[in-house]
Amino acid sequence: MPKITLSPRMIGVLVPIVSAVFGLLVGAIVMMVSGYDPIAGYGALWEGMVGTPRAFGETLRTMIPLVLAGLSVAFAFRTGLFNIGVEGQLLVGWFASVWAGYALHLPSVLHIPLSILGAAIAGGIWGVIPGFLKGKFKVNEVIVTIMLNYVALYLTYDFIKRFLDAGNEKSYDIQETASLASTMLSNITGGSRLHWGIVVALIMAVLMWFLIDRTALGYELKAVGFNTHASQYAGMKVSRNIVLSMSIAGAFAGIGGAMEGLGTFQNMTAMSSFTGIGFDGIAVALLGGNNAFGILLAALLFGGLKSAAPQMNFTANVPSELINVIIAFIIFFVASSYVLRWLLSRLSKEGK
Amino acid sequence: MSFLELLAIIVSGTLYTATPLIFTALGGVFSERSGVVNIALEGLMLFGAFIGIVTTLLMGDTWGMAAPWVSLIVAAIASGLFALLHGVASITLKADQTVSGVAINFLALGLTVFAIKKIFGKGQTDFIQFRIEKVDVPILSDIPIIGRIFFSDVPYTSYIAIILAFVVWYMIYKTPFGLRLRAVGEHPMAADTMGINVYKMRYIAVCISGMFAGVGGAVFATSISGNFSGGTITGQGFLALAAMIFGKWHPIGALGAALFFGFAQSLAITGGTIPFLRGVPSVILTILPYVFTILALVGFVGRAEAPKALGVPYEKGKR
Amino acid sequence: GNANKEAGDTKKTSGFKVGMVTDVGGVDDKSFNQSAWEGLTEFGKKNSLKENEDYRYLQSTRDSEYEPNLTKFAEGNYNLTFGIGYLMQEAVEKVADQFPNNQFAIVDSVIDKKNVTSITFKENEGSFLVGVVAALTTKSNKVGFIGGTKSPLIQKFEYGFKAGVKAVNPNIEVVAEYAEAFDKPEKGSVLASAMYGQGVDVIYHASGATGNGVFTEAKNRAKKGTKVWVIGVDRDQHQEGMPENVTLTSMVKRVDVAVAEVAQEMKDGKLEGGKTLEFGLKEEGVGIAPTKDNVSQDAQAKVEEFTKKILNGEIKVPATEEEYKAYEAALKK
Amino acid sequence: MSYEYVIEMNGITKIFPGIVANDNITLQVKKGEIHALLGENGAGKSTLMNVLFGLYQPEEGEIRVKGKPVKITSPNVANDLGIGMVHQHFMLVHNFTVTENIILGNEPTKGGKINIADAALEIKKLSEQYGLAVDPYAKIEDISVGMQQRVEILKTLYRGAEILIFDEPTAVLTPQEIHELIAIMKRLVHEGKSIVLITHKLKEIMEVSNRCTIIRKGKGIGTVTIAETNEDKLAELMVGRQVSFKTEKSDAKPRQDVLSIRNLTVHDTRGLSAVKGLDLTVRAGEVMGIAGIEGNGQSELIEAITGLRKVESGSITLSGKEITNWPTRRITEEGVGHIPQDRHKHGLVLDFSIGDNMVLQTYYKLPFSKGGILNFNKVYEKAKMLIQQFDVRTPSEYTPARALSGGNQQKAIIAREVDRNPELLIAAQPTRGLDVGAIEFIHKKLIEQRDKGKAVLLISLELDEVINVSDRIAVIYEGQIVDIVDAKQTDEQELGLLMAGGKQREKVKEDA
Ligand SMILES: Nc1ncnc2c1ncn2[C@@H]1O[C@H](COP(=O)(O)OP(=O)(O)OP(=O)(O)O)[C@@H](O)[C@H]1O
Ligand SMILES: Nc1ncnc2c1ncn2[C@@H]1O[C@H](COP(=O)(O)OP(=O)(O)OP(=O)(O)O)[C@@H](O)[C@H]1O
Ligand SMILES: [Mg+2]
Ligand SMILES: [Mg+2]
Repeated sequence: MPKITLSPRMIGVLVPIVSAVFGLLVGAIVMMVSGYDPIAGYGALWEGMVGTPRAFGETLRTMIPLVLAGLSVAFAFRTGLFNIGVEGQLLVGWFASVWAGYALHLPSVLHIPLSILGAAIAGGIWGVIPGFLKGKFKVNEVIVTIMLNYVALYLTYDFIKRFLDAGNEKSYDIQETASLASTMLSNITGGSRLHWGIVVALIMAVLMWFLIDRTALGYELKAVGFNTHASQYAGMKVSRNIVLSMSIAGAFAGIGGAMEGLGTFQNMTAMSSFTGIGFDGIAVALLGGNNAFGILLAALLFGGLKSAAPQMNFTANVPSELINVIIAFIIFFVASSYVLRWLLSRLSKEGK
Repeated sequence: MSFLELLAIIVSGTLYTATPLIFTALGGVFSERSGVVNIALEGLMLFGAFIGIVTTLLMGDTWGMAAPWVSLIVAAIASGLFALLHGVASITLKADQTVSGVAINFLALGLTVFAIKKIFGKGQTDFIQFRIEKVDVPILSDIPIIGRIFFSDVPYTSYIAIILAFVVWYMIYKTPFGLRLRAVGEHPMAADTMGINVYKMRYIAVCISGMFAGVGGAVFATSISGNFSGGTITGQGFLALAAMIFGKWHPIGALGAALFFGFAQSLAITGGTIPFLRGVPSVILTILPYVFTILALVGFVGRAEAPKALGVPYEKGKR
Repeated sequence: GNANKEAGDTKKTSGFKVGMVTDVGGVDDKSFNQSAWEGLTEFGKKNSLKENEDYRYLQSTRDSEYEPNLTKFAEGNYNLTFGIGYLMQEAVEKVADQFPNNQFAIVDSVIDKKNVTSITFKENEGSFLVGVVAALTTKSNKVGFIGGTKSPLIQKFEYGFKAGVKAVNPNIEVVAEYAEAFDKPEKGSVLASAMYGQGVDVIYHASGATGNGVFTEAKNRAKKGTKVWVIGVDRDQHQEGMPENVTLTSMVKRVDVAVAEVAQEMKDGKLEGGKTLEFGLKEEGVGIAPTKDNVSQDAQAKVEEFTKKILNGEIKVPATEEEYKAYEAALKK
Repeated sequence: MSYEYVIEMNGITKIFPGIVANDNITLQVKKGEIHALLGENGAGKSTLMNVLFGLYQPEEGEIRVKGKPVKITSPNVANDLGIGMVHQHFMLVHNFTVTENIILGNEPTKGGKINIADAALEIKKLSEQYGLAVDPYAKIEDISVGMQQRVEILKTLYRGAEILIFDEPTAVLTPQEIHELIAIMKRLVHEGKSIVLITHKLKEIMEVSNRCTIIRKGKGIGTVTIAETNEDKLAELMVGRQVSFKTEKSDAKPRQDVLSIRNLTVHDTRGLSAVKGLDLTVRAGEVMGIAGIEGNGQSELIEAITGLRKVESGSITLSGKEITNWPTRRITEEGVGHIPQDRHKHGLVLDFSIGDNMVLQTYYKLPFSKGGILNFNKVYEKAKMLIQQFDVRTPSEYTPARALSGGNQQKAIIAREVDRNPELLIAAQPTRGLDVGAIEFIHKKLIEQRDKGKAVLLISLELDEVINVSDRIAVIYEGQIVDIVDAKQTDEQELGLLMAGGKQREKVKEDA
């Protein structure tokens, strides 16, 4: 038999790719079974993802908050925590950025960073709460973050209506000086809503990679995540670290909200149900193997799928919900990669 | 409005909104007691709601008033099977259970709405012609005061849910099945060495949790929303999950928590119409259940141990 | 189901293409999205246009999709594109700027651009009439209003309704509540239960799908023999009240009429963009539902009477809190 | 029918991904005998027994029970064949009662409801029959390790086991408990049961077993009759070379006090005082052993010294500096090394590479990190060096710690702690569960530290280890040091008495 040798690294790369392909296959099958033309469907999807400069611009724009949501989930995950609270952290971040963007009057050089910082802090605080409760009282962070999602949803709704109500369920628009929108980017992408947030997202991805893999802090956070006892024996402050990593995760999510507030919308809608970005973030982090670079690619894929869904509906009449089905199966395949990994590693073993 | 009347409204509102939560939370107890995290409750509920409505719509003419009730059974079976997907991923394929749950939620949302568009050619169904109604329980509702408060304006499903909670309690704490279920969730390898098929137990548990959540969703759809769309179930599943944890993974605890949530919700909604709550901003009341859950987790539930093997896929001969 | 038969085939067509973008409600929300699509369909049929080619809709699943969806029509060289609902205001504004050569229209909101036609309604006038019916139907002299979200638009419904009630009998108490959501039937039903519980016997809802809960609650009570009423909104919601027959009447908002009319005039070149068309009683854009089974004779008579008064300007129906305060004060004297 | 062996495992081969755990091993157990199974860490003992118990399926080989060839496809089958196993890591559900744990899997029912009362009664009978003295209604988490082990034994008996497998049963027991266990095992064979015993302690093998089968690196080396052999022979067979037990060491040259503890009081997790006004001094250049029955405050004492547990009153000084209630990190930096007793839980981050584990306390300091940024080259250089120096058997410094055998994991920890060159080295149960080879190595390292003029504090439940390695031995009883004896002057009996709280030292002396 042929000599195949796959390093765990290689396998780590293969798994998501294979999964994505399988996911799309399932999507095709669903289309056929329910009497749609997969070729036409995916044709339209592709068209909607990268067909025109504008389409690609929209893909990138959709990708921005997904990257940050993914980073948030991944960062927590790498430090042994499950942050299902991205949704809430993102909402408070969004609100904070819009408030700062509306209320402050500063030159852009200050206004934009300050508004983003505000979002980061708001999201961070929303992350500190579950972190503190887990660190101090050993309360399961999954459930606390889920609860906080709802608190955030209803609070932001109420706050918008109370303090920033511009009528029509919307908050006031932010000042020009706080806006991330860019006519330049918009023009080169045929008038899409692509904004400078894309740069922020890239910077954040690098930051996350650096924090986790290159700094002593990252080392400590990971150690605590893997084995609190041993970390404690080694003299690390366990609860402090848990709080820290949850707040950093929350900050990423909060900035994700800022991207929507300062970039895409320039304001915030009083929402009565979630944006869904938080849960997409879990999918992104998972497909991206909880690693910054992988997350960028995963976000690009999911961003494309989501922004192209209407196109698929428009030209091929395939209901856009199909996208959720595809994403669901991609998650399944990655999460169940146990078998896949096992197979691949067997293969490489045979080779030796 | 008399105090009695007010109480009656709040109680009936509580039971009304709590019922789907009770069913679903009980489902959660099964799967998590067996060691399988079930974030999927939301999706399973959605699926149940979908089945419930579609069944009632399609069979309404044939079955008449019975349709919604039969639809509960259909929903139970369908969601039970749907849950097996969670089982395959998280039990056989050793997927991260929370992640697999998230996937189920995506899938349920995608599939149901996709199917609705396919079947009815639109994004939400018509209203079902037969619903599960609020009733005044014969005889009981005639008891002075008690009758008005506890046995009027309540759908039968509420009482079924409450009774079921006690049945589940008996199952889990008094029968061999329950003992094995808990053993599998606490120390699967020990159970294995005692000749218990860990995988089988977990599959059964996940399937049952699917059935309960399915009923929960169907009850919501057939007694509250009356039709189905992607937005029919928004968060009730997660709330049920919270109720289950708030209730310390214990059926009766879950029941209590679900009722408490129902209470807080109906307070939040009716708050404006209740004299002494007029002043309070409704947002306070709305976030109350969530805040209380957190406080409860810190306060009393903080030390309440989750099943030890919760979230850990079982592999023979691995430690 | 709508399979992909039309997809791909590219037969040349009459030339006038019109599209509409719904908000998250979708074209079967039993509310204005549906109404709008009915209008567009009727227009299409009348001009023998092809569905999904010459006229079609796109449903938005998130508000971030309004803009891309509108853009798709613009790029697809649709001559006219409707944005349904005030939530789409900004999106329409942005896209209208990007495609100055395409025509757009927005419902329930006003945009001042020369390639945008704004369509608004005098919901307060229609609400006034159902208020009259409510006043003449209630036995408890207590009626209720349930709104979706407390926004200027929905408040037009509330104050119009109140004005109508008071016009008949100033002593009737009107309880108003807001569910702060258009998609939470459980809220609707508990709210309704509380209202009915405190003696209200007619509830007028302007709350989209949240209203479904109101109907559910009313039916439950009807089943148990306590007669209570619901007044529907946007479309004739008689069906929603069946079989227990709890729909007293409905305040119809003829988005369909408006949409069809605007589309037609555009096609015939009778209308150029930039106008704001306000549809009130006069334009038959709002009114009381055709199904009058449950509306008593004298109530119908009174409705006629007030309709005239409104048309001849004798009554100015309030649309905002201030206007209502003034109106009420005037009544007092 | 008649048969020679109750159990025959012929040519068993079991392969795990990447490793042949059992390579054509043969094991034959006679009825009514205690058959020992001996081998280094990772030799394949547990695996072989798991095969016999139906937890693993062998790739090759046949198993005969009472002469009949059988396929043991699951623990159920094993139970039906009368085979029971007491696992190395207990298989008990902690929040269940004894009874619930025992009946789990075949519960007696009355009308669908578990019949606890009857079951408890039967268990009480069994426990009396074999002198186990177990309370059927006690919760597992509330009873001692020794008791838990008895519950494991009861589990097998309740299922009518004829053949009992013990995997390292004594590794977790106190000397007293070990004596009791040995008595129980003798009682069992007397009642006609047969026993397979896995242990690393040659003394125990010599004491209880009739025959012994030795495994080395997955291969069967052979079976010997205990009557015809001795400890040295066994050790040689197992390791494949001469092993010295008596760690030969020069006399200690103690110097100034390094650790001195005055009137120390510490509470345990339940808030009861576990260390009560304890005084202790450890000098540079000596190994101070602490002997005591588990649960007499040893753990609390260590945790107090290392800053992991709050000191209620009293003082701890390290070479003259008061370190009472300092945070762990400061104490570590001040010059305290700690080899924790639970290596998997406290010693290592199993998911980190061995390399990363080597800097668990020093990662934030030069040269490993500069301005908060890690320098991995430096980290792995260091790791490589330590792995060589301490002969840690690992594929590479990048291998996750999890993949190493217990013995090698322990070596890694010791490498890390010793390399920091601390003034005081605390070693808690440093050789628990390890084979004689590893034990020898570790003892050498401790003595080396002593001879470099460091203070060593050794806490162990193994009396011979304490006597062997220590210069002085402090006996701890109910949170106090009841006596300090010279290691060369004392013996197990004396220590045993002191540990039991007996104060008859003088009397023992007279007898001697
Ligand atoms: N489930 C497993 N998967 C992979 N490898 C395993 C597994 N169990 C054991 N091994 C490997 O098989 C070999 C034998 O392991 P085993 O547990 O039988 O050793 P042992 O003799 O019991 O060691 P010790 O004396 O430390 O208990 C070891 O090298 C171990 O790495
Ligand atoms: N499933 C497994 N995968 C990989 N290695 C394993 C597995 N099971 C056991 N091992 C390794 O096999 C070796 C022998 O197993 P065993 O549990 O007896 O270790 P040990 O040295 O006795 O440690 P301890 O007795 O403290 O558990 C250990 O090093 C263990 O890490
Ligand atoms: Mg072993
Ligand atoms: Mg061992």
